[in-house]
This record gives sequence, C-alpha cells and structure tokens, in this order.
Amino acid sequence: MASVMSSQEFSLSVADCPLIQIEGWDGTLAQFEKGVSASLGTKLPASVGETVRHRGLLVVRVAPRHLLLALDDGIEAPSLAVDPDLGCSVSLGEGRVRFSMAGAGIARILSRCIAVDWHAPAAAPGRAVQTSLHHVPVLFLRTGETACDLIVPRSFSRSLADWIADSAAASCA
Amino acid sequence: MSSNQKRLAAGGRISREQPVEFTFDGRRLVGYRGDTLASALLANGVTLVGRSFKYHRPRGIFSAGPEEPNALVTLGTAGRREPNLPATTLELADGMVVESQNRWPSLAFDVQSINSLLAPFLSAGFYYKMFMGPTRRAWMFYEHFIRKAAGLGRAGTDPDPDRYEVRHTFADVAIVGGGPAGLSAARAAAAAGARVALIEQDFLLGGQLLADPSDGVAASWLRQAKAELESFENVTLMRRTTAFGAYDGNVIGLVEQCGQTDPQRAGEARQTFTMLRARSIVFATGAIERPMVFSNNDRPSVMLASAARTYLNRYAVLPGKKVIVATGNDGAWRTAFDYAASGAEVMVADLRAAPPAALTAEAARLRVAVRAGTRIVDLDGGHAVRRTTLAGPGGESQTACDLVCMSGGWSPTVHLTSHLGVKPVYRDDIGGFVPGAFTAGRFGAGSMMGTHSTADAIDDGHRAGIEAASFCGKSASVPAPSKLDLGETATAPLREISSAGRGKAFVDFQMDVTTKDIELAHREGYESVEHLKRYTTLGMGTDQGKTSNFPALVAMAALRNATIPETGATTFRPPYTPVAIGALAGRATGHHFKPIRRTPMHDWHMANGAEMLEVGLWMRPYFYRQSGRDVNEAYVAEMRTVRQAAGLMDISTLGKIDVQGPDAAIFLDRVYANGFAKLPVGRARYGVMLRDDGIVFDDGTTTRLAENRFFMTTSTAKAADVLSRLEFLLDTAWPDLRVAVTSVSDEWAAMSVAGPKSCAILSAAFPALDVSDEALPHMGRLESEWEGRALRILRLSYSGERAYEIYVGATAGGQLWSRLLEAGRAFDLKPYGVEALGALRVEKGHVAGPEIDGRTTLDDLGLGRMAGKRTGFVGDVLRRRPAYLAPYRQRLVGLECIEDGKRLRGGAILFLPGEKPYGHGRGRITSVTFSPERGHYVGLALLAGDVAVEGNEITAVYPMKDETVRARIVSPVFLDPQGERLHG
Amino acid sequence: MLRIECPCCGLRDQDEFRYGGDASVTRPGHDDPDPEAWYRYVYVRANPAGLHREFWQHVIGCRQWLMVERDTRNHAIASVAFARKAPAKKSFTQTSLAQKSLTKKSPVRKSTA
Amino acid sequence: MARYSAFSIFRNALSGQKDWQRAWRAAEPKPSYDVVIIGGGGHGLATAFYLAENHGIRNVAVLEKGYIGGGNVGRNTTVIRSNYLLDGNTQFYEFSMKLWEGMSRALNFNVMFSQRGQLVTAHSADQLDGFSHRANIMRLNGIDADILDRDEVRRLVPYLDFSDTARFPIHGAIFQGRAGTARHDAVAWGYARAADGHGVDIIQNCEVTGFVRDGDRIVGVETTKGRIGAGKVGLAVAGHTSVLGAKAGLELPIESHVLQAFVTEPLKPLVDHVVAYGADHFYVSQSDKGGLVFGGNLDGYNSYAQRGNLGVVREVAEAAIALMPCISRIRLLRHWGGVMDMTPDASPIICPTPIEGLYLNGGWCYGGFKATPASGWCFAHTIATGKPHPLVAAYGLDRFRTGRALDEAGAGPSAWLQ
Repeated sequence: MASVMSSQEFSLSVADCPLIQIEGWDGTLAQFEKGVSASLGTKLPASVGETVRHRGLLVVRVAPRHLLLALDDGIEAPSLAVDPDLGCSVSLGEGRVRFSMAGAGIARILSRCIAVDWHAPAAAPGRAVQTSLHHVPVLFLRTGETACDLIVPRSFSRSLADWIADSAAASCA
Repeated sequence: MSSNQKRLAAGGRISREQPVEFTFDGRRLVGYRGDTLASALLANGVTLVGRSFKYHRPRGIFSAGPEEPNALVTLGTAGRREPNLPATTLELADGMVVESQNRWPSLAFDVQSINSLLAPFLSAGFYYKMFMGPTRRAWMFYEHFIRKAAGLGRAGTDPDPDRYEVRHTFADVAIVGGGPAGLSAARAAAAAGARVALIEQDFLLGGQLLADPSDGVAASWLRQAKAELESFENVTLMRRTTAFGAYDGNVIGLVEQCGQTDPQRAGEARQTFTMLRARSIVFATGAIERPMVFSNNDRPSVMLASAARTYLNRYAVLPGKKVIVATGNDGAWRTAFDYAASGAEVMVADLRAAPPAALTAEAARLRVAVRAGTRIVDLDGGHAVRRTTLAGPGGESQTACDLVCMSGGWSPTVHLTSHLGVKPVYRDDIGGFVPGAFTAGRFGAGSMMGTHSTADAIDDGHRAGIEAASFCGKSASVPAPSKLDLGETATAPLREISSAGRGKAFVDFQMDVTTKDIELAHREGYESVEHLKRYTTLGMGTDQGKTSNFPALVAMAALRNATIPETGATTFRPPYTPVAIGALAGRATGHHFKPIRRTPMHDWHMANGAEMLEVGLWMRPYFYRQSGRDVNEAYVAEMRTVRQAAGLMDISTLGKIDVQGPDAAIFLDRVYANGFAKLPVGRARYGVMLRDDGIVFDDGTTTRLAENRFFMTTSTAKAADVLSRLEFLLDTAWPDLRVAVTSVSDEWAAMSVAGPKSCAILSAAFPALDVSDEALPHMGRLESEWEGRALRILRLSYSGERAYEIYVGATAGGQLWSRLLEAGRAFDLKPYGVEALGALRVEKGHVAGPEIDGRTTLDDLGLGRMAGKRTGFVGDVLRRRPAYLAPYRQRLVGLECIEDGKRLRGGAILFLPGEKPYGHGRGRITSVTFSPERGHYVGLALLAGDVAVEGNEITAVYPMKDETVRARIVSPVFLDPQGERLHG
Repeated sequence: MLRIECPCCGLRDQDEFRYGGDASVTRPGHDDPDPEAWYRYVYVRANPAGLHREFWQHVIGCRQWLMVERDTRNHAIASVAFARKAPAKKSFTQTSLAQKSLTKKSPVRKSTA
Repeated sequence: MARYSAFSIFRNALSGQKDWQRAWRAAEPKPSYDVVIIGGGGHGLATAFYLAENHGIRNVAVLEKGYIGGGNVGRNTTVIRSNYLLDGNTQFYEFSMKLWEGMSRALNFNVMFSQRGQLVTAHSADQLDGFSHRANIMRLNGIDADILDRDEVRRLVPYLDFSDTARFPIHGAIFQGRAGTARHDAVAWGYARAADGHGVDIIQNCEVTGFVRDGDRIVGVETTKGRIGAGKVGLAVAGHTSVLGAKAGLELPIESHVLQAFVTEPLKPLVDHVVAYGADHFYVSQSDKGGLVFGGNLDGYNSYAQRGNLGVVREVAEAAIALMPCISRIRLLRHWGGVMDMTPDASPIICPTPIEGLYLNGGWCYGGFKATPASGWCFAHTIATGKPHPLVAAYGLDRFRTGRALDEAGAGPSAWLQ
C-alpha cells in the first residue's frame, strides 16, 4: 500500500484490489445465489448498495444480478463453483486499484470529487455507491464515520489520485 | 477632501474600528469593513462612478444590489483584472484596486461623451439601416470602429492566476434568499426536521430588513432569527452565495465568493461553484425596486428609494442633504422619513393626488415637504444632480437638490423560477409579475410571490418552510414564528411609471435605451417584447434588465394601447447574475481538464524516449526517439525492425470484453457480421460489427476460450460504445440470451511481439512454454501463468508478420514488457509506436479508423465475403439498401505512387488521368505510408467502383500542397498477399 | 441537469447515464428480413412534444438499461423502470433453432407493452 | 418601402425619427394564398422573399405562431461557414455563403455579415490530415481554405493555450477566411421587410393547428386566426417539424434536441475570429456588441424545452478554458437553449413530400443559420416548380430508405450522437 498523503485532516493511500465479479442469469437467480451463498458461507447483500463482510471478504451487490467480491490483503480467493447454467464469474483483481481515505476533512474533500451525499443513508458506513469521479466510474465504499474507499480503474488511477490529492491540498491550505 | 465626509458618526452595520483602504482611479480612499465598494464611494463623496455604454453619459450609483446598471467598475490588475463588476455587490476589501470604465482619457472628461450629441443619428437599430456600401465588404470596414467603441470593460489576456472549486452538496430543503421570508422558511423547515441550506447572495443575512435602522425592531428580529438558525445543526447558512440558476432535477447552481474578501480564507479558491441538489426548494428571492422614467433620470445621485435607505441605515452614509423622493407608493416614504430623521431636508413628490393621511401626518411631524399629484419631469446636473423640475397641480416648479430617490414600485424576483419554465403571470393588484403554478416540491414565499408586508412575508415563509419540509417527509411540529410588524401599508400598484420629458428619459440605464427608442421600435413594428428587446438591446446588459424590463413593458403597452399581459412578459435566462466561466469549470483546467489513461507500461515509455500521442484519453507511444530524429524517420526505422527482426508494441489500450454464458456463441453470431458459433475452442477470429443501419461499427478479434466463454477485443476508440451496445442488445432486444459481458480492458496489460524473430523471442522469454507452430498455430491461443498472474498469448497479426499478442495481468505489465525486451535483445527486438503500427497495417491492407469512418459498408471495405450468405446479424438488412450496392459506390483499393521523388498523402482527392480536378473527384486516399519493402509510398483509398480497375492509373490531387501525383490502382495488400510471412 | 431515479441505485445525476433514444420503436427480430421494418426502427421517430418513452443506461453505475418516461416539454420524469423484461419461460438447454422461434414471440416485441 | 441609407438616418435624425415606417406591415390573413409558408423564422421568411423575388409568386403568407425570428434564427451562435466535405453539402453551403456575401445589399438591411474567418484547431497529425482532406475538397470546389501549422495559429490567435500545461496541445488548424458571423435577428427582419416589400403577408401570432385537405391534397391550413386556403404549403418550422408534420400525417426521421448557446458580458475586442476547439465541444466568436458568443455540444436527449442542462454548461466552461485560458475571469451573462431538428445524418431535408401540396424544409440540426439564404432560395424553387432545386437534390426524405445519407461526421443514425 502506497501512501499518497497523510495528515489528521485527510489521508489517502493506494493499493491493489483483488476483486471477483459474479453474475447470475435472469430467471434462475435465486438458485444461483443460494449456491454462491453456501460456498462463501455467508448471506448475500439483498439490494444494490448493500454490502456483507465475512472473513476478509466484502460482498457488494452492484447490480440486480451482479455481485462483487473484494478481498482483503492476503486473503485467498474463495473457491467458487459457479454452475455455468446458472451464472458466471470473472476476475477483476488486476484492473482495479483501491484508494483508502480517512480523516476529519474527508466529507468536505470528497464533496469536491464525487456527487455522493456523505450524510445520506445510502452512503452510511457499510454501504456501497457506484458513481463517477471526473467522468470515470468508481465504486465508493463507506468504511467508517470518517473513512471510505474508492475502487477505481487502474488506467485512470494516477489521474484520479492526483485529482483527490489536489482537492485535499487546496482545502487544507 | 476629508475621508468619509458623508459618513454619519454612528449607526449602520460597519465596523468603524476596521478601516479598509482601496483605490479608485488611482485615488486612495478609506472605507470600513462591512462596506460595499458603492457605500464606501458614496461615503467619500464620490458620485460619478462610470460612463454609459452608448452615449458615455456620466453615471453614479443607482441601487444597492445586483440589479445595478450604472456603477460598473474594473477590479484588479493583470491576470486578476475583472471588468464590469457592480460596485454595489463588491464587499470592500483591503488593497482593492478599482478603475472606472468606458471613459477616455478620464472619468470626468470623456471624449466619447460627444456621442450624446450624436444621439439623433444613433437611434435604436441605426446600424441595420446603413453601412451597407459602397462595396460588399464595406461592413467589415465600419465594423472595425463599431467594435472598438462597443464593449464595456477590457478583459485581460493573461491566464487566471486564481483557483476555483466545484462542490457537490445535498439538502432536503434549499431556501433561496435570506430576507424575512427566507429566514422564516429556514427556521420552519429546520424545526420540522429537514436538512436546510439557506442561500444568501449578500455577506449579511436580512435582505430588505438591512435597509431598516440598525438599532430598530427589524434589527432585533433579525438578530434573534439569525441566532435561532445558527442553533440548528441541520441548517447550513451560505452567505456571499448567489443562486445563479435553477435547473431540472431540483439542482441549483451556486457561486460563492470565497477568498476575495475574507483574509482568513485567503488560501482558498476565489470562488466555489456548488451544485446543490435539493429535494424541495423555497424561493424567497424578494423583489427589486423599479425606477421612474423621466428626463435625465440617469444622472449621478439619482437612486432607487430603497437603495438610498440602505445606504443610510446599513452603511451610515448620507449621500445627500437636500433630498427629493419621487414615488407613487407608500414604501418610498420611509426613505423620506429616515432621511429627515437624519437631518436632511426632504421633499416627497407623490404621483397620487391624495397620499394616505397617515403618511402625510408623519411627514408633517418630520418636516418633510409633500407635493401630491406631482411628478419629476426633468433634472439638471452633470456629474451630480443639482435641481429637479417638478410638475404638479400648480404647474411646473424647480427645486434644488443633491439626491433624488425614486420608486416606480417593485418587481418580484421571478428569475430562478423562470429558469425552471414557470411562466410569470401578471397580477394587476400588485402591478407586477409573480410566478405561475409551481410543480411539486417547489414553493415561493414573500415578496417574490407578491406579498407586500414584512409581517406577511414572515408568515408566508413559515408556511412555505413547513410545506417544503413536509414534501421531504419531515413534519415535526413547528412553533409559530416571532412577529415583526414594520407598519407597511398595502399600496395601490403603480401602473404609470413613465413621464414624458424634454431630454433623454432612460428605461434601460446600462444599454442606454430611452423612451424614444421604445417609441421608434413601436413605430417600426418591433412591438412584441422580444422584438423590442432585440431591436433596442433593452435588457441585454450585465444586469439583464432587472430594473428595465417592466418599465419597458409598461411603455410598450401604452404605445400599443394594450394591457400588460397582452404585451407580453420576458423570459429570464440563467445566470441570475453573471458568473465567471472559471468558476463553472472549477478545477477541471490545465492537465485536469480531462483525466489521463495510462497503460501499465506507461512509465517505461516515458523513461525510454517515447513521444506520446493522445488517443481518446489514452496516452500511447507515438514513436521512440531512438528510432529516428522525427516521426517520419522513426516510423520507417521501426517498420524495418518489425519486418526484419521483431518489434514490441504496447496494445493495452485495446478494448477487451469478457463474454460468457450458455448463449455466448449465439450472441456473437448476431452481433458480428461473420460467424462465431463454429469457432473452435482455443481459436481466434477477426470479426466486424455493423451498426443497425448497415455501416461498419467496429472490428477486432475474438477468441473462444471455452465452449461458453469468449475474449473479445475492440478498437481503442470504440471500446466503451461497443460494450454499451452489447449490453443494450442483451437488456432490451434479446433478454432471453444468457450472456454476461464485462469490460476487462483494465484487467490486462497487452503487448504485441511482431516480426520474423518473434517466436524465438517468446521461447527465450517463456522457456517453460511451448510456442511452436504446432502448439500455437496462427490464430491460436495459449493460456498460462507468469509470475503468479494469468498469461494469455494469442497468435494474431496486424502487421502481416508472424506475431503474438501477449496478455498478462495488468499489475505485471511493466515487468513482462521489460522481460520481453531483455529476452529479445539478442534478436534485435525494439519497441515501436502507433505511427509504425499504422504504417505496417497499411502495407498489409488492413482497414482501420480512416477507412472505418462511419460511412463505409463491409462491401466498401472489401470485407463482404466475411458475411457471405449469412443473415440475422445486426445491420444485415439495411446494408442491402440500393445505394449501398450501386456500382459507382466507393470501395477500398490500394494505390502505389508511380512518380519518382513524389509521395502520396492521406486526404488527396482522386481524379481520372486527364480529368479536370474539380469537385469531389472519384474518391480519396485514406491512409498512406512509405513502404520500405516497395521503396515508395503506398496508400489505401476509397475509389468509385466503376473506375477502380487494378492496373489503371489515377491522379491524386492535393491542393493544400499544390501537389498532383500519378498513382497506380493495385490490390490493397502490398505485402505478402499469400500470407506466408505470418508463418515465417 | 436531469436527475434520474435508477431503480436499483437511487436518484442520480444524469451525467452517470448514457442516452439510448426512443424506446417506443419496435426492434425487429434479429432475423427479420423486412427492410421496411428495419427502416422504421432505425429512422422513423414520433418525436412527441410530451411524454416520451426512452432508453437510458446507468452506465456509470449498475450498467442496467432503463426505460424512462419523460415529458419533452418540461423534462419531468414520470417513471423509470428496468428496460429488461423477464425472459420467457423456457428450458435452459435449447438449441439455437429453438432460440430463434422464441425470440419471434414475445421478448423482442416488448416495447409495445 | 422607403430605402434605408445613411441619408435616411440623417434625414430622420433631423425630423425626430418620426418618418420611419413599419419594417413590415401588421398583416391579417386573407382567405387564401398561392403559397402559405408555415414558420416565420429565417428559412420561412427567406423562402417567401425568394418566391416573390425569383419566381414572381407574391400572393404569399408567412404564418408565425409567435413573433417572427423567435425561434432558432434568434437563438443561435451566428456562425457562417462553407467548409463541408460531402458531395451535396459542399456546394449547397458555398452557394449559401455567396448569398450571404450579397445579402445586406440585396435586402437593403444591414445583416452585419462579417467575414472574420473561422478556424478549427487540430490536436494531432492525424486530425490535421483529416482537415487537409476537407480543405482539399473545399479548394477543389472553389472554396477558400487553408491549413495552418502551430506557429501560424499562434500568430493569428495568440490567446489560445500554447503553454506546456495544455491538456491537448494545438498542432495546427483549418482556416476559412470567408467564414464569419452575422447579426441573427437582422436576417429575420431583413427578409421580412424585403418580402413585405414584395407584397408578402407576414402574419404573427397565428399558430397553425391543422391542415385542410381535399382528398389526398393539402389545400390550406387551420390556424388560430381561422382557415386559410393555400395552393401550396411550405413547412419551415425546424425544431418543431415533427409536431407540425404529425398534423399533416408525415412520418419523419427527426428528433428534437436542445443545443445551448452562451454569451458573456460585453468586452472590448478580444476574439477577432470564429474559433472552434478541435479537441472537444466548444466554439466562440465575439459579437459587435462585445459579448463572447459560444456553444458546445447538444444536451443529448429529446427535448422541446428551450432551456439548457447544467452539466453541459459545466462541460462547455471547461472546454472554453482548455482552449482559451484567459476566458476564466470573464463572466457568463446568459445561456439558453434552442430546439433543433436532429436528423440521422445531420444533414437537412428540403423536398416535396409524399403529400400533394405539402413541401418540407427542416432537419437543420445545429447548422441552419448559415444555410438560411440558400435554404430559402432552394425551397422557393422547390415549391414554385414542384421539383427539388438541383442544389438540394441530395436532401430528399427518401435518402434514409435508399441508403443515401449524407453523414458528414460518420456518427450514424442516432440523432443525438450527430
């Protein structure tokens, strides 16, 4: 994990982000998710934006039939036996980068980056929001009262980290 | 002249212990914290502040707010220079450098004020009627001078040194306006439990209450209201913030003035543009006082009555001691009374024959002279007023004065609601336009709705606040607001605001539009309000006609002998007050204008002499400087490397899509013009997609990884469009297909090793892998792992050489790139860039962007055989339209240059030999390259089918370089038509 | 700026969405050979001044294609729903031939619903 | 009709401006006309003028639902150019350019056509090659065109961003010297006055509510001022073509979309040309009054609301500063939206329709202003003769069915992407 900036007010660090996306076919979704739930050993988030945390694994529902499995550092990918007649999975762990952010100024700084209402229930700790940061799709994960992660496409990550760091620097001046 | 000579010893909302120094036209002046530039100028006895747009008439301070048409100044110097700012909205700050505008050589003596004498020739629209000769281009000559004379301030050409921020915020209830109605609405909504944002353009809350004495009942109500609001945790008070526009989705555009005036916030952005998304909105935007229209009503020291009262009570400035208050309503009498109480000699001229007895009694008490049934008809004075001519029952009389306060009634501020498409409707009882019906979640309160008294505005705001909160589901009980009765009386509306006179009577002060201009517009038939505005330029100034639209409407209605609603209403456009373009752009300037996409090998390219090229948002190596001095030398050298040894190319930017599911093969069969269902597992195929209209959309290769899984690549440019299109088809057209499509573009670093030595390099780089022709034939694939990441090798060629596309997990891209270069060193492997890639594909006759230009079909590109007799794929039916099958339709050919020492160029137009080069020719060259193999230039072209005979000559004409070159029509495949090199 | 209530992500700024145009036109079956049907689908538009049924994709979000009813005179959005309709009941082991016959029935004609 | 001239200005100055006449009569409808033009915008008024001027057809009415020139002719950014690539477009727009060059004198109304030159910046060698192709076609069709390198662009417009921090550095530009701007309202008024001078009735506040048919033939219109008979009806209501077309039973390949325009506070001369940004959506010129007039991309969804989207305002502001950093402190004074007829190929439609007696002029997308004179000229010819003028032969309604779309941008049939 590389630290881009760090202060009481705001810290930003960047790390790789192991990630698996799974998708169930329309019509047999319940059956599919039952299987996934069993092999992960946890219930799945019911609606888009909900997350479930289980043994170093964060399960996020990103669309009605799509789940993202984000792995903590050092956690082995779970063995998922996906029945191709029910759904599929694709690894996205190489192409995403995780920005971890925290600090007292986080809400103010993020308001200059993304159109997410920090105080809304949809962005409360434990929630996930897919939105855009400077035209780029990002996944916002609220990790605490004054902390959140953004999962961003690797190709844009340097540009977006610059953007956030500049926002933070300007606001702390 | 002593400093602050017009300032009262006490009172007002200024800090006398905090003096603020500034300069005006080089003169050093002192005001106080809490002043605006306008109040500080008035306090220092400055009455002449600017010159008008057209006639260069002397102008002073007219208002105390953003409606100011006259007192426009330029603030700052060099890169910070900002023209056309109303002095009435500039919060005074230390060190402000202010210049007056539109005058030369000086404000007091301005040469162009001669325009006033030329006025008869400068009537409305005069320029439409002359400057048409003697020649066709005559206008260009006259225009030069007109342009120089027009324009207000001068903009700097230096880049802006300041920063701007954009912010996204949210609220349950947004309240626009911090006057009595807005304050009351905010309190009610907050008490009901809603998250409230209160927006006030001024640096103080209070609105019109600030015009009341700073030690009176209004002030104590305001103090209490502020304290109460500040006690709510769910209220955000936004001062110095203008709601410049209201947009769909209940989004309000706000601009906050930040660093400019508050030294504590000096490091912050100069302005912040906030997009406030509210669930409901209360508009409490107030009303703007209207002027009266009489001869020379534009002279300095003629002011709106409420403004004069504001300068007196809020800023403790007494701009005049002999005051005429001209009105037809009750409100302006308060200005008279306050001035009289401050020691001025005051006369009220009221249009009404019998003003209310309560007012005349109070006037008598304060020794205010009253002239009933009286109007101002003229005014003397150059740089400040000296004398008015009044006309009343007793005839005309002249009265000396040094300040004229006028009130032509009030116009509700319906700008923001107009932005949302709420049509203003005329209310005869108040003589003004109020908003028509609101849509759900939008409310109005206070004087913008026509409420006339402060007491009613507070009640109205209270109601609106409760309703707006309730709309958001917040309905805790709310205690009644504290009352404030300022004793305003309902007044009859003033419908007549115009009185004829001898001199120019201004309707639009900033644009110098007079009653005569309106008469002329009417005479010439420009009688709809929009024609009037456009013909006379009325309302086109920086104040957007805030004080002029209604008087003009009244004047036109009178001329047309029509009612006001019959005459029309004007539509207000955002922004409410002008907004710096820099604020709207926020931080998205310079390198942040658009985000940059970098491949995993980006840093290597930068460190190793790559010249980079933007492709979409991607940065790609264009060529490497070690290959040659310039791109032309480099690309040929890089081509040679590929043809003779091997080259390494970063192709990570290709779009990559994972296609999975039981119906994946059926799906691809429908989206590609060529078939994929029968593609064996482990094989790749080149595919072309069409649009629904039969035109080629994109191309790429797709590999069957497993029975139910494919790996699709797209062009760099179309990656996002292709994915979205596939999702569209799956969601809306064929929901029965069980297929998942996922972008994996960022997932893989991709690089191509191309050239006769590529196989040997792969063997060296991956000693454990079998990359022999048997294990990895042309169009074959290999899956493995490298350094713990997935590795995929596809044997595909774009250049025509034996070549391999190597995909590895993006985190290992840089590492593998270096590994390949290292392994390839013995084989002369060198990196090559986009230019060489393009050249190689031209030599091989592959089409790309210049040929797939959104107008070509499969057949045009010589790819018709790919579809063969297939049907049922996207675009199949419309690609058979008659015009697409016409024999003269342009199709792809190859051209080779047959003149020594000459070259082909992309964009050259093709003609038959001997044909006169005129018109659109027979086709064009789309792509060219120097062919090291052939020793001359070759190119691809789109050429009319009826003349595209291989072996014939064609002439390529390039007028921009005055070139005509002979070329021979040949097959587009210049190199190795049998494809032997693919296996070489 | 429009704000569109995505059925699964909530109320979002329009710049998270990609416009997909008129949703009232009927896309012919993929193997429909009738040029007139394709011509009408691709080109002919009612273009009403009033309620307009249209596609939007929540492309910077859940990537679902949506069907939005919006008044073109004032941009007021009357409804938002997933564009995707439930697939027809069928077994999941059919051949491509069975597929073709099915698509002719209901799912592709959904927009007339 | 009294002629406008410096002398008339002088004479009126001395007589207190009392002798000016109405620019056009306040006409009330007659029971019938040879030709009724629906739409008192630039195209409709120009058509009426050329019907009278070129074809001697003077018994003509122009019906306008509001006030003339209230639609796109009075809402656009006034750019006039003839830099089109495709056979059909190139000649048509150049013909229009030639008419612009003589318009003020032909109409005796100064439309302030100012040939200040237009340039479009290029940001890569490939883009400049594409521009060269266009410039070659222009030259080969007798139209002026130049390709400028970076230094030449810098000499011409030094205030653009030539710094090292430019996100998309300027590589060169295509330049058309004869391109420029005109005073948009004056075009509507000038044609109205000149048409009126030929006896054309210009009837404002007269909305067409339906069509009168005799069998399959259209023989008149129903209006808010009653029924008006017509030998032929010409529809010139771009932005609302679908709405009127539907009343006549026409099925059209048109969508209505909003394009925004912007103007800043008036400034002393700063921008002497029309400058367009080749790396994004932004173009700017400076009006004679001093305001910078600029625009960007379509708002991007079907709309008949003449108001714009805040997101696009932001994008346009960003692009403005990317091209022209000194614009940052200049203040936006107004922005508004115009409703465009967008076609599947971004080219217009001028033709007889399948309905006898009904002629169509529409589909102008965002390029209608520059076409005004040629459109009027050719539409008048089409109405008068019943056959398309050769210059608009490519603009038939059937081109989409047959595959003869004129897609300059190659953007395909999704109108909002054009």
